[in-house]
Amino acid sequence: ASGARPQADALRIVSVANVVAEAALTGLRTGRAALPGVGSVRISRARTPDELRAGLVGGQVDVAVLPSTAAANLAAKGVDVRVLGVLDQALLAGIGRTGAGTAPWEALRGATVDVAFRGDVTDVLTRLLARAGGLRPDVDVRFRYHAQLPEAVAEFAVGEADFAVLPEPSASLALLRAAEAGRPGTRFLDPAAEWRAATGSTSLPLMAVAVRGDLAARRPEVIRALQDHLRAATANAAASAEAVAAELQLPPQVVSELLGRGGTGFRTGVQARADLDVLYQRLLAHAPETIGGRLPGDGFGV
Amino acid sequence: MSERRGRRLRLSGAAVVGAAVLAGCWPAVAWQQPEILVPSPAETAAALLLLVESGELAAQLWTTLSRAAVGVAIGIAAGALWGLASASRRWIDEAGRPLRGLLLGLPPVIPAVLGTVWLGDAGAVAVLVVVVVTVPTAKVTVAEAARAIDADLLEMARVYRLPPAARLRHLQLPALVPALRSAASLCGAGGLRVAIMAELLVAPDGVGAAVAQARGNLATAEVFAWALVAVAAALVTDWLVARPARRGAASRAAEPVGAR
Amino acid sequence: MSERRGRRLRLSGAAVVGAAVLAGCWPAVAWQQPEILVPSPAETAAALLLLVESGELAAQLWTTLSRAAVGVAIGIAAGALWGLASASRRWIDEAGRPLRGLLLGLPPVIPAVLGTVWLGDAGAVAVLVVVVVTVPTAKVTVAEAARAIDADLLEMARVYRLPPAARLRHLQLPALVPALRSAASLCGAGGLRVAIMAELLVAPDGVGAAVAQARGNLATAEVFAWALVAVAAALVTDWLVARPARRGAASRAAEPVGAR
Amino acid sequence: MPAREGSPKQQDAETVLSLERVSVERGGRAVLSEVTAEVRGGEVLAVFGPSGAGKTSLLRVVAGLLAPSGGSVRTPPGRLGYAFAEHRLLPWRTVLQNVLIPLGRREGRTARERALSLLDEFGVGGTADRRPAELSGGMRQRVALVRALVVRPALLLADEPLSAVDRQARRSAAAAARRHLGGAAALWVTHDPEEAAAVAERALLIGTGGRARLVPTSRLGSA
Amino acid sequence: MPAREGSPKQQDAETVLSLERVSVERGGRAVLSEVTAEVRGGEVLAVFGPSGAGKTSLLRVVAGLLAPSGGSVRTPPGRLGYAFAEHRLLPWRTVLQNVLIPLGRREGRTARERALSLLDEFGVGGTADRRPAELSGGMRQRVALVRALVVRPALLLADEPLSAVDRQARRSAAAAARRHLGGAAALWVTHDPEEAAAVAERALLIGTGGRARLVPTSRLGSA
Ligand SMILES: Nc1ncnc2c1ncn2[C@@H]1O[C@H](COP(=O)(O)OP(=O)(O)OP(=O)(O)O)[C@@H](O)[C@H]1O
Ligand SMILES: Nc1ncnc2c1ncn2[C@@H]1O[C@H](COP(=O)(O)OP(=O)(O)OP(=O)(O)O)[C@@H](O)[C@H]1O
Ligand SMILES: [Mg+2]
Ligand SMILES: [Mg+2]
Repeated sequence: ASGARPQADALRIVSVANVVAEAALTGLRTGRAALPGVGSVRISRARTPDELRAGLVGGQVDVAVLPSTAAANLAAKGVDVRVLGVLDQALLAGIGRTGAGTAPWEALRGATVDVAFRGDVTDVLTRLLARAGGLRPDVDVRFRYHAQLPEAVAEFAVGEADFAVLPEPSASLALLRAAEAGRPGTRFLDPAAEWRAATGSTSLPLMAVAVRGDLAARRPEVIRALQDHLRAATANAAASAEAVAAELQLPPQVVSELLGRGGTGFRTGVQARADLDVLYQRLLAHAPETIGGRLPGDGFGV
Repeated sequence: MSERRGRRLRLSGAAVVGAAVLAGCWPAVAWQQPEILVPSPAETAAALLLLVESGELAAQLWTTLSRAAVGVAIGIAAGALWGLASASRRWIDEAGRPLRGLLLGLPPVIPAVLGTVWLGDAGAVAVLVVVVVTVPTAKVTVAEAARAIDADLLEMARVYRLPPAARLRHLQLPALVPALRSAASLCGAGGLRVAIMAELLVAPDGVGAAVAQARGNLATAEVFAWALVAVAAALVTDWLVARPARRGAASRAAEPVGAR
Repeated sequence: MSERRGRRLRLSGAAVVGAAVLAGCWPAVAWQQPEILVPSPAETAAALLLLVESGELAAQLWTTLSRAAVGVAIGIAAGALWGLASASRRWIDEAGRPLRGLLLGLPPVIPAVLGTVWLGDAGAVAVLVVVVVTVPTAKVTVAEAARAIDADLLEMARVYRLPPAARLRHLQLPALVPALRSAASLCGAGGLRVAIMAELLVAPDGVGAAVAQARGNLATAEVFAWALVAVAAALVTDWLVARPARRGAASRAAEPVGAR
Repeated sequence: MPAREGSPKQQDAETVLSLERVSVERGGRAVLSEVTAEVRGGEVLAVFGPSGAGKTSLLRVVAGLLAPSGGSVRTPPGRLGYAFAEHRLLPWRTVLQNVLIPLGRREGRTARERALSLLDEFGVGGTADRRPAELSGGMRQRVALVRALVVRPALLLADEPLSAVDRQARRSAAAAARRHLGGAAALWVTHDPEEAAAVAERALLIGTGGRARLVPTSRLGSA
Repeated sequence: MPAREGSPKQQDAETVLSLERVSVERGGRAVLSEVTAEVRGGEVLAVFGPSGAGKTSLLRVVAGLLAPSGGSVRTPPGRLGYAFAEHRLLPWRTVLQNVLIPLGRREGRTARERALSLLDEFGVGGTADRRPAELSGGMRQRVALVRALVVRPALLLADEPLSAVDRQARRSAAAAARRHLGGAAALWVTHDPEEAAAVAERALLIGTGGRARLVPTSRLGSA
């Protein structure tokens, strides 16, 4: 249903709110950076991957920054999307009111951990990692769910919850607000590190950059240019902290802390395919619906 | 007798035609769209079957229905009483105006946030949100209708000094039947929708939470299946509310009116 | 004259007292809670001031208000016509039943999703959701009231062969004033809330999007500020709807009724 | 037994309203049984009989508001004017509006003067801009009668149109109605023999059994 | 000028209803002007006068539904029975329920028989289980009158209670009402001199100017 597109050289990018993604796109948004072969770039933001799919299917969106599970899910549902890269970053954090010990899982034995949604990727991964860490979910460690992320953050910040596994920047926000409220907490668990240890893969690739398949096939030079831009921009993400904080209306200290911590980077779809497959295979075994019940086929990463 | 039956059959026929037209639109749209946007009836049916078989449907629906029922019952009772009081005393009406504006204007996020603080339990918060949405509907509908009650009959009740209970039973309630029916119809069927929305916002379980999860997983067919369930529940509620109403209407129109 | 004025003053007094009681509850709750859960009036006022100064308030409110207004206008017009048709022809009523169940039962996520597919524009989707929510309220309220229109007067209109337009203008519309007023009151103020909710679900701008953003940032004071704005808008709508109503009531009750 | 013509004058105008063996049931009970009557253009037929005999029912059948259980009714083409027993004025419209509403748009303009003068003639001249609720019962009745006349009906049905009016006003209103009837046929229900005699020469006398016979109105006073 | 007592019989019962220089305005227009009258227990005072003179307004003032613009009204303690001109029966209740609703719960039980026999006496005996809409106009009127009587009122206000009833039924109903009045004082509005004479000896004759005077009902026929 894509039809004739009026502006063949306009690239339309939609991104879910994410600190690193925003940092990578800032140059394009402000017009300071340009992509060779592309006339203009239009960037907008979506609140959920759900909002993106009509655009991807209908051809109103060319490139989407979204959770890598959503990319696989779209592919599994027959939407022609490819992953042109993943944004590496510490996207998940376990925060708590204990000091960061050497045995994070032991600290959680008998405790209750707040997670935002039952059954979403954070929940599934936390359960997987807990099992890998020697805890039986729902027996040795309990989980408590909320319908919305902000509630989980608020509960931690005001001391209603002692442990939480949250995506960034919510985890950072929770720590900031908790400190303001006089109940400081720390990051005591790094799910990405736990993931690497448990699976042997090089990263936990949770955030992907997807592109419509026909665009990837017809204009590889645009894909290359975009990949180059993203690589350069993520390598230097900390520089755009201020702009990102303004754009996402986040406290500046949270953004500069997140971007300044390092570990951010960009790999192409081809480079990250192995890591993606490890993630997808685990999810397929434990929560197939998160990736649409099927592994993406060959050529998914470009 | 048999003529009346024929009429009834023809009327249910109209309902079936209406349903068929709606149902026909769906595949027509689904035809041109990929499943991920608009799943076909078959795909939706498959998703529905899965929900039924896993027991998910019954469990979540029960949770949501009971929340909706409790919320709607409280909301209609409170709203109807408030509406009656408002119609009978201007100062009550005026004093209640800010509260009514609050209830009508408040984005449900706020009672959700406050409810979490006060009630703790997410289920109770969902009920609270349903109450908050139901009360003004019931109040406004009943108050406007109560204001329209035949002034002559009210005067008669005053002259004969009917005690408030008798006035309520013999005059106000019968006169308010249409308003109460529309309040019940709106709140009954709508209550479920509001409960789902409230769960979507605040609760970790119930149909709303299931919809949120299916949405997050881009499982459009499952979202549609839940929507079908919600619509079916609304139709059943509507039917239950409308049944006694129709009986009343039938007895009123007992006398045949011929063409000239 | 001056007596009537005194009465009016006393009545607005009641409204002020009602508002004061509500306003009093707030600091009482805020007192015991951290700002992040329940901000104090002062914190909320500060957030509100910021929104006003940045121009954010005016911009987003305008966006949302226009969406709500368009949706409510379309919804009330369509719903009222449907309600009148339903009340006059049983088969229309029956044929519309499935659609009504659909509209009443459908979780707004579905029209939001479908709307994105069909309309593309998120603003149009918000309007669509408002229409979907408004139509059944208007329809049910008007249909029940139309069914309650004095049968004697309808018969009179039939005997004198009033053309449909005259019947509508002189008989049905005046008789439906209370119902239309309650529909307008419910949909007018409620429409804003629904628009906000729809934006919260799908739109990148408007009050709903701003609330979602503030909520994501745990800027609870800002969320409360937006809620205050929404409630204020609802009160203004309510006041606008209620004003002509009150004037009508005043003229009807022009004759003094003494105590015995 | 069907009723028979009782009046000697029937030369000029032709019969425009005819009831033939009309029977009516209400709520499963027989009310009227084989009522037969004919009314010529310009003639008023009084309808007389005890309360609950079926006078209103007969008018409803003639107006097409009630299906007879037997027999046939022929009515003249043209407008119908019906002065209901309970007036049925629109409470939210003024007296003048109420009277003019049954008229079409164009007619309405030219009819305004006529309506005002009719109201005057019926003794409710000053009330044109008031609402029905601001009138007394007898005034409302006369307004309803004016509404029925102002449409220049081909057939006038008047159901106790002057029952709440004092004797003097009743006399003058009855005479005025008679004057303004033109070529219309009319059925005029009343409990007052004097009123019947003022508007009609013949009366359809309905008995409690639902049978009717035609009598001269001059003989009603002895009932 | 206030009206004066015109009747010779005033020995046994004492005055329970008194109007003193009562004036009434409606819609800014003066309707009644300084009406004075006294009614003893067990006595009916007919109220007579042209349509629009202010008869209904007077009853409303006595019932406390309308504030007089001047003067004072004294009414007997106890119940009020009001037969409104437009009957005001509850459309969704049966005739018997309508008649019993003004009575309290306990009274209601013992009053059932009385209500049924009163309905009978007023010629609407078979209608106890019907709704008001299933009655003829005259039948509804009589039910409304029964409702006003069944409460054993200390004061009965009847506003043209038999205007839609045929002459014969009117005579018998008026007599029945008279019998069941007991010690109550009554104001009885009518346009029918015969009816006035049947229920009352004195009449309050209201003129168009809003002034009233007391006359014997026997002299009303000549009006
Ligand atoms: N809607 C109805 N359903 C059932 N029965 C009815 C209905 N309307 C009237 N009746 C009955 O039909 C009979 C005739 O009623 P109708 O109103 O024609 O009498 P009427 O001659 O006009 O009396 P009145 O002089 O009191 O107005 C009465 O016995 C009444 O009870
Ligand atoms: N609600 C009202 N507002 C203003 N004027 C009114 C109102 N009700 C009655 N009037 C006027 O008051 C006068 C007296 O009315 P009332 O009803 O007392 O007359 P009545 O003697 O009962 O006449 P009828 O014999 O026709 O019933 C009339 O001129 C009428 O127009
Ligand atoms: Mg009748
Ligand atoms: Mg009167």
